[in-house]
Amino acid sequence: MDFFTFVQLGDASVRMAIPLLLACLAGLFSERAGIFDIGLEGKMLAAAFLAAAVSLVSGNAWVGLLAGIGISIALSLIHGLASITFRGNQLISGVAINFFAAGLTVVVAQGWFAQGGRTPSLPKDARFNGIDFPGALTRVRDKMQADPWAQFYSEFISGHSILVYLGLLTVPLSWWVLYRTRFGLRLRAVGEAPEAVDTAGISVVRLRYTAVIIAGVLCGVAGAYLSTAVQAGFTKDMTANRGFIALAALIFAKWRPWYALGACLLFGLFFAIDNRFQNIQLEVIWIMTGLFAAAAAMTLYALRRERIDLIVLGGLSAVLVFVGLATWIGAMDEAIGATAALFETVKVPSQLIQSLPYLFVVVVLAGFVGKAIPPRAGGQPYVKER
Amino acid sequence: MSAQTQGGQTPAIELKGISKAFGPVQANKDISIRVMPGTIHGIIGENGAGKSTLMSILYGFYKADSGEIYINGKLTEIPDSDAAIAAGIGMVFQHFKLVKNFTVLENVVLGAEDGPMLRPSLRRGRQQLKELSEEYGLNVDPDAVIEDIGVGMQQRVEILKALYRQADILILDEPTGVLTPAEADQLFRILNRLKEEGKTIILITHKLREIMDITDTVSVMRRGEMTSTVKTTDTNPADLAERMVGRKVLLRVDKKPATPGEVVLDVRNLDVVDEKDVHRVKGVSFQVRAGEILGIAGVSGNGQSELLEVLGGYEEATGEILLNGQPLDLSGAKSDGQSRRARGIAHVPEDRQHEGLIMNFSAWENTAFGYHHDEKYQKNGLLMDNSAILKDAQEKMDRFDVRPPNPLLAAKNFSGGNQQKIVVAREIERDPDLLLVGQPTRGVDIGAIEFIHQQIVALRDAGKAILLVSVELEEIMGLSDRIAVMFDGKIMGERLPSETDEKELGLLMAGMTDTDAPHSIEEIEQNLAHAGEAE
Amino acid sequence: DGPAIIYDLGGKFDKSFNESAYNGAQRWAEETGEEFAEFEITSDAQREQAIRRFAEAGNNPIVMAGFSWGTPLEAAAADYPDTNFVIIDAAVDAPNIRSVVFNEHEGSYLVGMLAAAASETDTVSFVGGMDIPLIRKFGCGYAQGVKAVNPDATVISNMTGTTPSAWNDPVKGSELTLSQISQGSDVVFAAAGGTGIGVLQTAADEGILSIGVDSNQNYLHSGQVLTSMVKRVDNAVYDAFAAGENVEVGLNVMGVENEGVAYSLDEHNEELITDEMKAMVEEASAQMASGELEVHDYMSDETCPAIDF
Amino acid sequence: MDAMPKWADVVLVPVVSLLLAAIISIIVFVAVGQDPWEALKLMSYGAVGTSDNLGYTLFYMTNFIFTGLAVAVAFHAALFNIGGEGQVLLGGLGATLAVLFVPWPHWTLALLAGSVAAALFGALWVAIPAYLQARRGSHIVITTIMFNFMASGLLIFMLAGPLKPVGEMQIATAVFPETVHLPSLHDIAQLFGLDTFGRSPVNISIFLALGACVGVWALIWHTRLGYQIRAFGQSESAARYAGISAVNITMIALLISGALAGMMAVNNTMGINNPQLVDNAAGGAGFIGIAVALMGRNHPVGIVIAALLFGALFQGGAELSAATQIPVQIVVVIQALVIMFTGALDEMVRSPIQKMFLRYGNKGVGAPAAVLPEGEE
Ligand SMILES: Nc1ncnc2c1ncn2[C@@H]1O[C@H](COP(=O)(O)OP(=O)(O)OP(=O)(O)O)[C@@H](O)[C@H]1O
Ligand SMILES: Nc1ncnc2c1ncn2[C@@H]1O[C@H](COP(=O)(O)OP(=O)(O)OP(=O)(O)O)[C@@H](O)[C@H]1O
Ligand SMILES: [Mg+2]
Ligand SMILES: [Mg+2]
Repeated sequence: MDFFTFVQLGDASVRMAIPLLLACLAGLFSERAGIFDIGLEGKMLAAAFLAAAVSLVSGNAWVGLLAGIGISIALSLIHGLASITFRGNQLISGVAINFFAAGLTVVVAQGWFAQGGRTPSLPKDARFNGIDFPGALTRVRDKMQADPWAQFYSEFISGHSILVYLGLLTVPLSWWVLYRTRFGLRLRAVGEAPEAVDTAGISVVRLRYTAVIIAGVLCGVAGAYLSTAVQAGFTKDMTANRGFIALAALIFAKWRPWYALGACLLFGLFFAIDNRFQNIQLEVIWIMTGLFAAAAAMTLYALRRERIDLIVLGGLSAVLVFVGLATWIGAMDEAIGATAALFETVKVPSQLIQSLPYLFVVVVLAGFVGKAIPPRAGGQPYVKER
Repeated sequence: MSAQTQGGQTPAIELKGISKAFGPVQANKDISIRVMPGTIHGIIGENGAGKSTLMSILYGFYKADSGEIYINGKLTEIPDSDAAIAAGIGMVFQHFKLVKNFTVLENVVLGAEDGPMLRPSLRRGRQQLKELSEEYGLNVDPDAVIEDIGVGMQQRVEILKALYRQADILILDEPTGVLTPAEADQLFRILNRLKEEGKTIILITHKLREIMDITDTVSVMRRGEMTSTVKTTDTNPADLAERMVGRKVLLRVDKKPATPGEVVLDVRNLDVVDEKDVHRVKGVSFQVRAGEILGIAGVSGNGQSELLEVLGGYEEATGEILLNGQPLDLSGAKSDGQSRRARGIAHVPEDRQHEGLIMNFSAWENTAFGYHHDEKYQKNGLLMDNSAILKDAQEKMDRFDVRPPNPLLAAKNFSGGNQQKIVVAREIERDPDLLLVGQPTRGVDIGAIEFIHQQIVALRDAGKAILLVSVELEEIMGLSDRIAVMFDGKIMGERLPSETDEKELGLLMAGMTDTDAPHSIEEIEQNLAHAGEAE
Repeated sequence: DGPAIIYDLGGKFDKSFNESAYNGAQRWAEETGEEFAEFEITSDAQREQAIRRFAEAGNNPIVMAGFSWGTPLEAAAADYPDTNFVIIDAAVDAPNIRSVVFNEHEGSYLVGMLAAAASETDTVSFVGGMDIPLIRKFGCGYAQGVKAVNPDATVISNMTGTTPSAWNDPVKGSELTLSQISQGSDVVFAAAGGTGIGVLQTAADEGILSIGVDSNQNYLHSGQVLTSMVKRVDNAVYDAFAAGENVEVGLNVMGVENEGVAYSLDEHNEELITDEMKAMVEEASAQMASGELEVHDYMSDETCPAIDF
Repeated sequence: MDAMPKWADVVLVPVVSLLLAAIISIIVFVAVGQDPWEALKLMSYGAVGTSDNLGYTLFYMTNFIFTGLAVAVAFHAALFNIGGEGQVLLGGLGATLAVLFVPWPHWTLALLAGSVAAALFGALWVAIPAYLQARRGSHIVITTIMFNFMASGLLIFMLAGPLKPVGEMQIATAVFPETVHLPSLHDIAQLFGLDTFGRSPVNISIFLALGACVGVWALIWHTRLGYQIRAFGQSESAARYAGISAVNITMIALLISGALAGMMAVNNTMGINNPQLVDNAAGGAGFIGIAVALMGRNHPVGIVIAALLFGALFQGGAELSAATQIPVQIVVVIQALVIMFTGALDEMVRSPIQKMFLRYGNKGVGAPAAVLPEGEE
């Protein structure tokens, strides 16, 4: 891979990371205040739809953005009503919001535009377009010829939509709010010990609603970004589980803003790879080495634990070994002889590449990247009278 | 604010006709009380009498259903804690309200910040905290994180929080429950200082001696009502106890001398290290014989709970435990509560609500809890015999006088004492070789205490071995045939109840071994403080 | 009653052949002033139900667009011998079914030739929608056409995905195009439904040529779309509707010879297609019609001589 | 706080919640310009109007019973298995492998083999999330959602690759051999001289579903395992005291849950008119299972009722979308409302009802006579 490919990949990673980042920070504010929010996905989706629809109708992407934020806040308030006021199960409320958004966006889009549950394509003016910095090259073919610095400047720095730059700014802003303001102190406290906040004379309910609304705003921007900056219009289920990946990134980031940036960029990279590299070819021997090494590592880990670990991880290892061997045997069709087959290149199934972010989420959650301790009062309604 | 209260004319606090119900439970009934400024006012009452509820109402944590609050003679609405703080009230709750992963400074400043920016608030907070600490001798490190400091220290933080908010009225709900005697003494010195400064203090406690020592007036609550208020100088402990319970109290267990038999439980060199790598139990050895009750005394948090958990099969340990001469597995991997029960160990856990019972299960299901593998509860090899369990439950509940004797009722619908009876019935009726009992009468009323004690003694008389863990010295003294004292994970010594007294046990609980030379008061206090912090 | 059309998953506004089918039906309705029944399914379980629903309601003929209808149609059609069915993109052998299939490989071959002729970098590319044999058939024909003109040319091929959402992912289409451009491609053929919108847009932005698909998409970026590989699903539907209840049954192959597939030439791309290029493809078309030139159909054996997928 | 008789909790509260969901649904209908009364008529015709339509309703009900039971079993252990969708897909893969290549001589054998394989694959697919939950505390909700995605990737890899007949376009397996087709209720009814259910795919596996209900009922309330699952679900600390292994119960409850979800695939692959495995074989049933379990209060009887309701909704919704411009996603909206009101806003409904009972209702704490030994939640 040459330098320019790297730059392109980085560029795409940033673009793909922004919705994750915004959603992740939304989750951060919410969870830091003690409200789990698996409805990030639904809020983004609803915002994506309304932002696209309103941009289209008004012809102004900013108006669309406001509409997206509005609907996202509305859903946040429903979540707040269920989990703060009525002390319901926060997971279930989040699931309901996800379904609600998934269904309603299509129903309303159909009723409004009659195009099978999507909005018509947005014209250029109704979108957030890339901003070209002074002196930046805009065409790939020009950039390819340019020197590395110009490539970096033109591709990586310049050319994103305003929402990307704003999105990146929310990271230091969130950090500042959390750690340098009174509100941040109280927010962090209410997710850890709401009773301490309550007895200090601060309203837990108001604080939590505020957090949930902030989450709504951020999800709103994330959704609008997807439909009016990344894509030109809304399509059914277009958030593609970014809300859940954002939650995993949040855990990976240990509920901290700067870490969240790193985690989201990493996931953005996965998306970029999936988008860009269709035909990843690998030599059989590398595939086998990778799979066998993973199997061996898991088995070794399991051997030192209990029987259950051995059963599950051993079984998984067996599957990996089987896949490795199957690849090898499959390659023998092409090559003559077992040894030659080892050096045959095979295409990594695109489904596997697409599954990488999800696979990585599981690995992250498995805690192989460090133990993450969630806010202590997270997920539990604050009940002072039983 | 306390300026115009000369002559004790205007009470600092006056409550009129406060009532509060939690669903069907009437926690406070038409309560009225006056507290004069610059005094310490004690409140006593049995568990569940409504003391905490009343104070929480005064502090705006709960809202009263009816009634009025006057502060310094002025009718004051206290809808939330913010209003209470504004009215100059500070409260130290029975269960601390601190953010565990915040520093002391952050906890103190929380809710009393100067402005929207944090740093100026913290700067001023640090300054003020230093002054307050010096003024009252409340030594705390402002940058220490709460979860790293002991309970005594945490309580100081709570008091500092109130003082930082310039409280003139300070409410303390059972502040000494978690303190060692030395820490309690220090607390009382501080309270006296505050009183001298003209602050008004309300102190809730179960310890009559504390009431006698420090308060000026005392109120007694019973079953949600305020039964009487008297000057402390006009009363005595016996009188107070009678007012509290409503009848003469004579708490003594009736039992014959023990006739110990074979060694049933033999613990040798037991060590427990918990998940946080804290060494909880350090090389403990002891024996319990058939037909004998061994009581383990100690300030809570000195390894007794862990000891019970290891014996109950759900904590790992190293060392050796023999039951009837056969070793128990201590690795945790091959042992659990099930295998312990199979070996004839029954266990009345310390926390009935979270361990002993499933609150949402009905009583009959709870009577099989832990014993659901028992042969008599199975049918056809595959299914549980629910009707057999139900029948069994009914019998147990009748025998143990559980009220109401309805096995279909969910456990959560029984009062604390009756819940405990269900647990005790289940464990004792199993006819175990060894009964582990943790805090059998915590939060249980006097009638039930008597009954439970009788049952434990009856089991002993039937020739079973009993290991009793309790933080109530009275209970230990009254029930045990032998007493071992734990401190900091070690057994400091063993005594016969007839040959010792509370004073000697108290010294052992503070870490004085048998061989130690006579001690200075300071040394004892230091050790006691340490015992408290081990929690 | 009148004719009916059932669309495949993805719906009638998929910017791909469902939409093309809808356009054909719509054109018929406008011209005749008559009405037709239609239905968009949303799950596979609904297929047979939908067919039966219309058959029982007396609609005739019943047209369905998409290869997935093969199995359910085969099962249902026998129960309604008096109803005629039309299936597009699949061949079902039954006395009351008309099967319309297209020689997409032939049309793709033609646009491949044009791509090779227009390319300056000797590198051209293909963006497929969902990775199914049908799309590979497009790609394989395209690659053969390219190689026929310039045996040394490189053909880059990417598929958008393996689920139906691949038909509607313009962003990914755009990303893939960018990546192909950085590998040197200067003509890109999008056979990807709605995804193709992103491909054509990016190609226009980046100043390379693109090739549209299904309907004539030359107008989308006038002067920057080299041509379109038109596949007249709309005609197939229109013809079936026009024939009415007595629609002819049996297999109907739509190829270059009967203008079922073709390359498009209009005012938007006339400057891009030189006379030489035009002569070249006309000759190839004639050879195909006469059987002289045989383009390999990927679906016949799932292999392609010109490119590896 | 048991001021409320049991029947109010089990029947009244869900019914009121459902009414609220219905009211909001009506508002949604009005908002998208649909006469709700008309919609209701269309939907009820679609759901039960003809015996054919009823057959479809029952077919969907069969699916939802399986996924509803799957969610419920996990709920009893306080675990939220949101991965039914993926487990169904894997179950489909299992059933397919078991019947596509083996020439079973009779459908009974195929049903047996298919069910076992489907259950096994469904269980295996949840094994890793279960293991991670049990041993590493990884949140089951997020891991199972991720596994849904990977399941779909894996299935498409199989369907577009190894399992796809050469030259076929559809992302699907070949149609299963004739001998493994499950008899439809239509076929069975014909044996008794009845002509019902038309060509609807409702088939013998509806009895498998009902059998599973009985099985789950017995498991949860009449076996040691069920007792332990419920105890663990109610109180982890108490379970620890009683020697109930958190790891084992978490694993076992989730494996059972996954197996039940996987078994749904029997209905959806072997039971349909052209038995084969297609790419979106789950069709959202995994998610509907959540609503079914919540509404059915995690009890098999409630689940059957809720599954019937959702089956009718699903089938009626299809009819609605065929007759109007309303997309079937309206069903997802209604489903979301049901989840919201019966699951998360439970307290909103319960506490006023509870207050009412406190004020006017029976004074005693609980009405023992109405409580049966097995029925508790
Ligand atoms: N939040 C609550 N919800 C419901 N009931 C409560 C609540 N708090 C207290 N109660 C009930 O109110 C009654 C009074 O409780 P309270 O805590 O005031 O007693 P207390 O006198 O402080 O007892 P203790 O000495 O054990 O602290 C008890 O019956 C208790 O169960
Ligand atoms: N939080 C609560 N929720 C529901 N009911 C409660 C609650 N607290 C107490 N009760 C009920 O109120 C009644 C009185 O409870 P309380 O704890 O005051 O009993 P008690 O008089 O202290 O008896 P005991 O000494 O046996 O604990 C009991 O029937 C109990 O079930
Ligand atoms: Mg209290
Ligand atoms: Mg009590």
